[in-house]
Amino acid sequence: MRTRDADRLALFLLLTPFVLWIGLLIVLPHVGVVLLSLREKIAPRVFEYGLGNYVAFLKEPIYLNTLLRTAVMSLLVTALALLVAFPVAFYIAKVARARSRAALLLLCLVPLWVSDLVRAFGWIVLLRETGIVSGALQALGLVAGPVELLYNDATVVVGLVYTVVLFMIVPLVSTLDGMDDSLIEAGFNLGGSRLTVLRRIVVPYAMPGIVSGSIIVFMLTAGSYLTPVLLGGKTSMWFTEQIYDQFITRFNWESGAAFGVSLLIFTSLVVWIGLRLTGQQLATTVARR
Amino acid sequence: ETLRLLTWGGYASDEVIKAFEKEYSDIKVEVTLSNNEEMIAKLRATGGSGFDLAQPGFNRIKAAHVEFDIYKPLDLSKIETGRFDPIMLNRVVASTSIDGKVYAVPHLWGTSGIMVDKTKAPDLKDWLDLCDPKYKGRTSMRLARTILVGSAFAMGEDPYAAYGDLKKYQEIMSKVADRLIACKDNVKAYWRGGDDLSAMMLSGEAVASDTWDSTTFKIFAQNKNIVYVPPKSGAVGWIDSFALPKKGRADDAAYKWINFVTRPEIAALMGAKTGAVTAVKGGIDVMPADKKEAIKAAFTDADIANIKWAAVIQPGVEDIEGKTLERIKAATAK
Amino acid sequence: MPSDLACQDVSKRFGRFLAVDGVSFSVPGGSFFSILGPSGCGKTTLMRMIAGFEEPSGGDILIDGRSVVDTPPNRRNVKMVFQHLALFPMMNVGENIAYGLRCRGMGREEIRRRVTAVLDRIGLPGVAEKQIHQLSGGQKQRIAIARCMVLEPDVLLLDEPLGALDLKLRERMKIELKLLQHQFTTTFLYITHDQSEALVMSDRVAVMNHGRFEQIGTPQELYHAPATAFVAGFVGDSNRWDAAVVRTDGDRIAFATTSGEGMIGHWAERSRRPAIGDRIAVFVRPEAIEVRRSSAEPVDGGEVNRLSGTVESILFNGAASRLLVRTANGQIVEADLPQSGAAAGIAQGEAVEVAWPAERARCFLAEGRAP
Amino acid sequence: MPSDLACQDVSKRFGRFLAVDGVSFSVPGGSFFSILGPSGCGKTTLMRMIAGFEEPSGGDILIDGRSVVDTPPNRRNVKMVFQHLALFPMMNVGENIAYGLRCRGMGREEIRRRVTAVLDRIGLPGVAEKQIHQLSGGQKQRIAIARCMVLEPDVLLLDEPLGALDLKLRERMKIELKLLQHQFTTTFLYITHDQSEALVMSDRVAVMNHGRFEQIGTPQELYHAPATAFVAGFVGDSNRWDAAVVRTDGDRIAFATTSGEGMIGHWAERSRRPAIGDRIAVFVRPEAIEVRRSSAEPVDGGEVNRLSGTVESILFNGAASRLLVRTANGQIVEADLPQSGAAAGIAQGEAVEVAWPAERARCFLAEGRAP
Amino acid sequence: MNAAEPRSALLRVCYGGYVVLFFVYLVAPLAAAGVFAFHDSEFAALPWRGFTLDWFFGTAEPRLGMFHDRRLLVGLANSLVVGLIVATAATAIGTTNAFLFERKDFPGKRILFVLMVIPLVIPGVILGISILVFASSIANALEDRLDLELTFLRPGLVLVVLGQLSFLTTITTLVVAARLRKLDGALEEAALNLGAGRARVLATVTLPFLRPALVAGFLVAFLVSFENFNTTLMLVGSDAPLTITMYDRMVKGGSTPVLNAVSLFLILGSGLLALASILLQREPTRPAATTNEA
Ligand SMILES: Nc1ncnc2c1ncn2[C@@H]1O[C@H](COP(=O)(O)OP(=O)(O)OP(=O)(O)O)[C@@H](O)[C@H]1O
Ligand SMILES: Nc1ncnc2c1ncn2[C@@H]1O[C@H](COP(=O)(O)OP(=O)(O)OP(=O)(O)O)[C@@H](O)[C@H]1O
Ligand SMILES: [Mg+2]
Ligand SMILES: [Mg+2]
Repeated sequence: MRTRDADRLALFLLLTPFVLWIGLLIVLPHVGVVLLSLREKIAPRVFEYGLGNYVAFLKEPIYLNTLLRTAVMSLLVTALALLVAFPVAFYIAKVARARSRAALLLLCLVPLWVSDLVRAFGWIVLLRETGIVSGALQALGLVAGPVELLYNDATVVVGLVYTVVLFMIVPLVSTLDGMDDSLIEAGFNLGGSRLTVLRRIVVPYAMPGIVSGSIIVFMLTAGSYLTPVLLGGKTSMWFTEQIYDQFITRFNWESGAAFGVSLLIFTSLVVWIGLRLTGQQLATTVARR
Repeated sequence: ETLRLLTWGGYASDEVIKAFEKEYSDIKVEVTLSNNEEMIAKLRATGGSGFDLAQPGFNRIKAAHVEFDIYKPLDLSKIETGRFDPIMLNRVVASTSIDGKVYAVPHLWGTSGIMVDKTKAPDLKDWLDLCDPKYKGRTSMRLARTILVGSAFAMGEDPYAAYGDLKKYQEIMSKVADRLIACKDNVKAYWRGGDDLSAMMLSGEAVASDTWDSTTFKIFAQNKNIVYVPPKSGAVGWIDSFALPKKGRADDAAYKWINFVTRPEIAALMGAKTGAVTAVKGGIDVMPADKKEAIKAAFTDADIANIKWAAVIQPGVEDIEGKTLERIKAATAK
Repeated sequence: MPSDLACQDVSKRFGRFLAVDGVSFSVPGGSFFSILGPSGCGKTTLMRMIAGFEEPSGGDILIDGRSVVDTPPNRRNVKMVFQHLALFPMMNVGENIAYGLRCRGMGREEIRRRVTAVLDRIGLPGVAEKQIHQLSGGQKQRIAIARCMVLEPDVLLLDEPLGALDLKLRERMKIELKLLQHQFTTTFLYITHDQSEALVMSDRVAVMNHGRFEQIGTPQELYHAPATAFVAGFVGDSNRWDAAVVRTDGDRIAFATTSGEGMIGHWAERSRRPAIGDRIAVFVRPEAIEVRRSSAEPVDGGEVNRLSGTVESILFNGAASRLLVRTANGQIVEADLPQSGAAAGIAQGEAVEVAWPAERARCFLAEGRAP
Repeated sequence: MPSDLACQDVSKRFGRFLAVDGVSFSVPGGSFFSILGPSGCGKTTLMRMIAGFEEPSGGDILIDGRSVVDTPPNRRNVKMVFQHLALFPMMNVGENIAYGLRCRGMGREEIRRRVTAVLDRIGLPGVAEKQIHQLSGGQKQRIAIARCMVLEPDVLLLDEPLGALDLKLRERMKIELKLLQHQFTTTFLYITHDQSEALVMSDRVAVMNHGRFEQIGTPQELYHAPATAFVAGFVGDSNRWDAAVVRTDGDRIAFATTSGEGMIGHWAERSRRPAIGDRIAVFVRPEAIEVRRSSAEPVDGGEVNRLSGTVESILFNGAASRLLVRTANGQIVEADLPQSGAAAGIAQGEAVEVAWPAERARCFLAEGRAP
Repeated sequence: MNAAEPRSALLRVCYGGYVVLFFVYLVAPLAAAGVFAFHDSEFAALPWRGFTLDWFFGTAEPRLGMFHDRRLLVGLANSLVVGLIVATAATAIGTTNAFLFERKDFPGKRILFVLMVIPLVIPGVILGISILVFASSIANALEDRLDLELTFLRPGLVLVVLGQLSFLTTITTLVVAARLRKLDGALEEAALNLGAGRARVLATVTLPFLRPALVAGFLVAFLVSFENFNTTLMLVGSDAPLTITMYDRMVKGGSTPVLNAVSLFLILGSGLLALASILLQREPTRPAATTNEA
C-alpha cells in the first residue's frame, strides 16, 4: 500500500539521525573506551589486551577509596538536595500564586545561567578566610578572628548541592504541579494532620519526581569536577579528578579509560539499586517531565 | 597564517604578540595556556597536531616523545643559536637529542623554591620548613613533582641520581610521601594555580609556600615583604623550551617566533612580564631593574651554584611520582 | 443523631470580587439540601468555607449551633466529596477508605471491620484490594462517598459529584445517591448546576446566582412558584419572552411581547409592582401550553391567551417531545407535543392554535438577564 | 446538490479486536443521519474511516456512488467537526476558517469574502479577528462548523460536538444545529451517545452497539418500535425487568419477573420466537404506566397488568417527575407522576395501583445486557 | 487561601522565610562574583578597595578590561559559535527523535528509548573521554593505514560540538517530546481533513504548536553548552571556549577581577536570554471563564 511505504520511509528518515547520534556519539565511543581500558601498556608504544588496568585499579586502595568516597558524598549531596529542594518545590508548585510560579522557577534556574567555574568562583569569594562571609561574621562580632570556610568537605557539599539543586527542583515541581490540589484538601478533610498529608499523600505522589531528580542529581554530582576540586580541602579527592589526572597529568589513557568505565558501572549500579528500591523505571521517571 | 602556541600563562603576553604581529603582519598568533603535564596530554590527544609550537620543560620532552611520538626535530640552522646562553643551550640540546636529532632549544629558565612573607615567617629557609609546626595551617604547597623533588633533596637524598633506578626512586618517594603526609596538618591548602597562591599570600592567609621564583617576583611588586627564598638544600632549576609538535603546520612562523622572542629587547619584555630569566646571553642583565634587583636579592652566587637543575625524566618516573602525589592527596592528615 | 448546619450571612471576597454575598440558610439534621446555580456563581466557594478550606470574609458557620469558623479543616467533622472525587491514586480502595480512620488512630482490626462494613453498605463488597484506576466511574463515585461516610460525619458535602459521569450513569446515580442518603441518615449538602439533579434528590433547594441566594424552597415551590426571573428561567424549561406592560389589574397584567403579541399574565414578583410601560420577562412552561389543530372546533378551556401559528419544527424526544410554533407575528412558542387526544399526530407545517391560562404566564421585571 | 454517503459492510479490526463489524447504511443527500451508541461502541472509528484517517479492514465507502477508500484524507470532500473541535489555537477565527480555502490555493480577496459570508451565515459577524480562546463554548462550536461548511463539503461529519458544552447550552445548540443544517442543506452525519440529541435532530438514526448497527430508523420508529432489547433500553427511559416466559399466545406472552410478579406482555423481536421458560427482558416506558390511588374506584382502562404497591419515592422534576412504586413482591416500578386528575398530589408512602396495557410491555430474549 | 499553605501565621512566616533563604543561597555566590567585577584592585578578595569599571573597559595591562582582552573575546566568540551550532543541531535531532518516539511504533522502541535517555546520566567526563578516544582512534587508524590526516577528529571545536551534542540531544528530545505529547492528534487530522497535505500540516499546525518547546530546547541547549566544562575540557584544542579560557586563566595564569567582570556579563546575558524565552513562550493568557470549557 502507498501509505505503508510512506510510513516506512518516514520511520527510516526519523531513525537515521537518531541512530547516527546515539551510535556515533554514545555507543561506539563507549565501546571504544571499554576496549581502550582493556589495553595494557607493556613498554612505550607496545600494548596487549588484558584486565591489567582494572586489576591495578582494584589493587590500589586509594582509587577504591576515592570511588567510595565520591559515591558516599554524592549520596549525601543527593539526600541534602532533596531535603532542601522539596519544600521549595512544594512552595512553587502548590503554595505560590499562579503568577509568581514561573518567576520563582526561573529564579531556581539561576545557577544554570553560569558555568560551574563562575559558581565555584563565587563560593571562593564568599567563603575564603578573607572572604565576605568571614568578614560579615567578624563585623557582626560573631567570631573573634577570620574563619576559613573553604577547603573542607562541608564546603564541597554546600557547593555541590548548590550546583545540582535545580535538577531536583524541576522534576519535583513538574510532578507536584500535576497533583490536584483537591488531593491535599481531601487529605485534610478526612482528618489528616499536616504531617500525615505530607507523608501519606504528597510524598508518595511525588515519588516519580523524587526518583528522577535523585538519579540526575546523583549522576551529576558523581560526575562533577570543578566544584570538588576548587572548593575541596587537602584530603578531598573526587573520582573524576582521578580520571582527569590519568588522562591529563599522567597521559595514561588506558588506565583513565578503566577508571571511567568503573565509575560508570559503579554509579549505574547505585542508580539501579535505587530504582529497584523505589519500584520505578529509568525511562518512565527520567523522561516524565 | 596562524601560529598556534601551546605555552604557559604569561609567556606570550599581548604586548609581545602585538609586537610580533606588527612585524610579521601575515601571521596571527593564537595562544593556548597550559602546563607541563597538559602540554603532553594535549599533544598526545592530537597526535602532535593542533599546535605549531610548544613550550614544555626541557626535561620532559624525551620521555614523552619516546612514548607518544609527538614532536619533530628542530632545524637548528633556522634558529639564531648564537644568541643563546651556551650553557643553557647545551643543557637543553643534550637532554633532548634522540638519535642525533635535536628536539628543543631553551627559552626561559628559573627556579622553584620557597616564597615567604618575611615579616611573618622570618626563619623559613628550606623545603621542609614548610612543615614547621610554628606555621601550622599557614603554609601551602603545590602537589606536583617539584615539592617531591625538593623534599627529597631536603631529606638528603638525590632523586635525580635515582631516575635511572626506578626501585631506588620509588623508595625515596615513599619516604617523601610519609614525610609530606605527616606534614599535611601544617598545610592550609594545596594551591593549584598562581591565582590561588597569590590570593592566599597577599591576603595573609598563608605565610609561605613552595613556588616558582618568577611568581614570587610578580607578587613582590605588590608586597615587598613577600620574597623568594632559595631553599638551603637547593632550589630546583627548570628550563622551559621550544619544541615543534609533530604535525605543526606553521614551522616557519614558529622559527620566526623563536628568533623574535630571543631578541634582547623582547627578552627584556618577557622577563619583565614573567619574572623568569631568558636563556639568552646575559639573560639576567636584560631584565628590568626591579626584577634584576629581586633576583639579586634572592640569590647569592652560592645559591646559584646550588641550583639542582632538573634531570631528564625517564619513562616510569612520572608514574611513580603520580602515585606518590595521589597518596599524599588522599591520605588523611594525622 | 444527624447534625444541623447553618450559615449566617456568610460572605467571601477575592480581592475586589465578591464570590459569596451574604448567604444565610440552615439545613435540618438528616435532610438533603441542594445548592443550584450556574457555573461561577460561588457554589464551590461556599462549600469550601463550610469545609474549612477558605475563611469567610464575613458571617458565621454553625454546626449544631456551634461556630466552626475557627476549627481547622482537619478537625471539622464535615466531610466532602470532591468534584473530581480526589481519590488517592497511590492507595488502593481499602486504604482510601481507611485513611480517615487511620488519621483518628483507630486499631487495624477495627479499621478492617469498618471498611468491610461500609463497602457492603454501598453495594461493593470485596473491592478493597482493587486499585482506583480499576474502578468504573460509578464505582469511584461510591467509594468517594464511602470514604467520607465511614467517618460518620455531621455533614456530608458533595460538589457536583456526578459531573464527570456519562448520561445514563448519571441518571442511575441520582436515584442511588438519594437512596444512600436515606440509608445513612446524614445531613447532605449537595452542589450542582443541573436542575434535574437538584429537583429529584433534594428535600430543599437553594438557587444561587452571582454569589447570592435567589430563593430557597422545596423543589415543588421552586418549580411552581419561582420568586425571581432568574429562578423561573433556570429551574425547568420555559418559554421566555421579553415584553412591555400595557395594563395592570391587581396581579393580572396585560402586556405586549417584543414581536407584538398581546397577552395576559400573572404578576409573580412579591416585592415589586409593575407600572405601565415597564419592561418585563414572561415565562410560560411548555407543558402549560395546549396545542390544537386550527381546524378543530374552539374549546373554552378557561385560558385567556390564544395564538394561532404554524408548526415550525417537531423536536421528537419520546415522552418529552416538543413543538416549535411560529405565530403570525414571528413569535416562537415551544409547547409539549400532544401525544394523545385530538391533537395527536400534528405534523410540521400544520396550522395550529396554542393557548394557556393567564396564571401560567409568570411575569417579572426584566432586569435578570436570560440564563 | 448535496451528495449521498453509503457504507457497505464496513469493518475495522484493531489487532484481534473488532471495533466496527460489518456496518452498512446509506444516507440520502441533504439529510441528517445520526449514529447513537454507548461509549466505546465504535462510532468514532466508523467516522474516522469515512474521513479517511483509518483504513477499513473490509467493506467499501461510497460518496455519490464512487468508492473513496483509496482517496487520501486531504482529498476527500468530507469535512469533520471533531469531538473537542480541534480549532487551531495558533490562528485566529478568520485564519481558522480560511485554512481550508488557503489549502485550495484560493485568492486572498475571495477568501476574505467567503469567510465574511460564512460568519454572517452562522450569526457571528465580525469575530474574524478574535482569538479562539476568546470565544465561548457555543461560539467555538459554530466556528468549527463554519470552518468545514465554507469548503462546501459533500458530507459533514460531527463527532459528539456538544459533549463539552454545559447543560443549558447543549439544549440550545441542539436546536441551533438542526436549523443550521436546514440552512446549508448539506448531508450531516452526527455521532452521539445522548439519545435525546439523536432523537431531536435527526431524520434517521442508527443505534450502534459493540461495533454493529442494531437498528436504523426514524426517531419515532426507534422510540416506539425498538427492534432489540438494546435499543429498547438505550433509547428513552424504561422500566427493565428480567423475567421468565410462562405462557405464549401468538405475540402475547405471559411471564413472571424475577421478583415474582406475573404479567402479560408483547413479543417485540421479529427474528426469534420465545419458548416457555426462556429468560426475557421486559421494557415498559414510565409514561405508559398509569398510577391511581388504591382507594379510587377501579377503572377499566383496557390494560391487563395491574399491580398494587406503595410509593417508595417521588422524583420531582417538574413536568418530567417520576414515582417509584414498590410492589408487595418488592418489584420497583417507575412511572410518570400524575400531575392532574384524580391521582394528582400522590405522596410518598401512599398505597397506589399501577397499570399498563400488554402492548406497552415489550419483551425480548434476555441476552443483551442492561445498557 | 490555599490548603497547601500552613494555617498558622508563625508556620507560614517560617516557611516563607525558608524559601527566601533558599533564594538568597542561590543568588549569593553569583552576587559575590558579580560585585568584585567592580573591585578597584587586582585581586577579587576583601578588603574592598573601591569601585572601578576598569575590568570592563580598561585598555592596558594590568587593568585590561574584558572588552579589550582579545583572548577572552575570542573565547566568547568560540562559545557563541559552539553554542549556536550545538543548540541548532540538538534541537533538530531532538525534534526528529521526538517524532520518532512519540509518533512511530517499531520493534525495539523501548530499548532505544532507554538508550536515548542514558546520555543524561553519563558523567560528562566520560562522555568527553569516550569521544576523545573514539575520534583519536579513527584519526590514528586513518593516518596509519591511509596516511590521511583528518584534523577535525583531533581535539578542537568540532569535537567540542560533538561532545556537547551527545548529551544535549537527550535534553532537547525530552523537551520537544513532552510538548509533542500534548499536541492533540485531532489538530493535525483537522488540518488534513480541511485539505492540507502532510508538509503543510507540519508547517502550519505541528511546528507552530511545537514552537515553545523548540525555543525552550534551543535555549537550554545553548545555555548548557555555554557553561559546559567537564565534557569540553577533554575535547578542547587550540581554540578554547570561554569557560576553558577562564579556567586556564584562573589556574594557570593569574586571575584578576576581569574574570568577575566576565562572570557578571554572562550572568546578565543568560539572565536576559532566560527572560526572553519566558516572554516568548508565554501562551496567550486566557480569561478564567473560558478555560473551564476546554
Ligand atoms: N481563589 C480564588 N481567587 C479569586 N477568585 C476566585 C477564587 N476561587 C474562585 N474564584 C471566583 O469566584 C467565583 C465563584 O467560583 P466558584 O468556584 O465558587 O464557582 P462555582 O459556582 O463552584 O462554579 P462551577 O459550577 O463552575 O464549579 C468565580 O468567578 C471564580 O472565578
Ligand atoms: N487505534 C486503536 N487501536 C486499538 N483499539 C482502538 C483504537 N481506536 C479505538 N479502539 C477501540 O475501538 C473501540 C471503539 O472506539 P471508538 O473510539 O470508535 O468508540 P466511540 O464509540 O467513539 O466511543 P466514545 O463515545 O467513548 O467516543 C474502543 O474499544 C477502543 O478502545
Ligand atoms: Mg464548582
Ligand atoms: Mg468517540
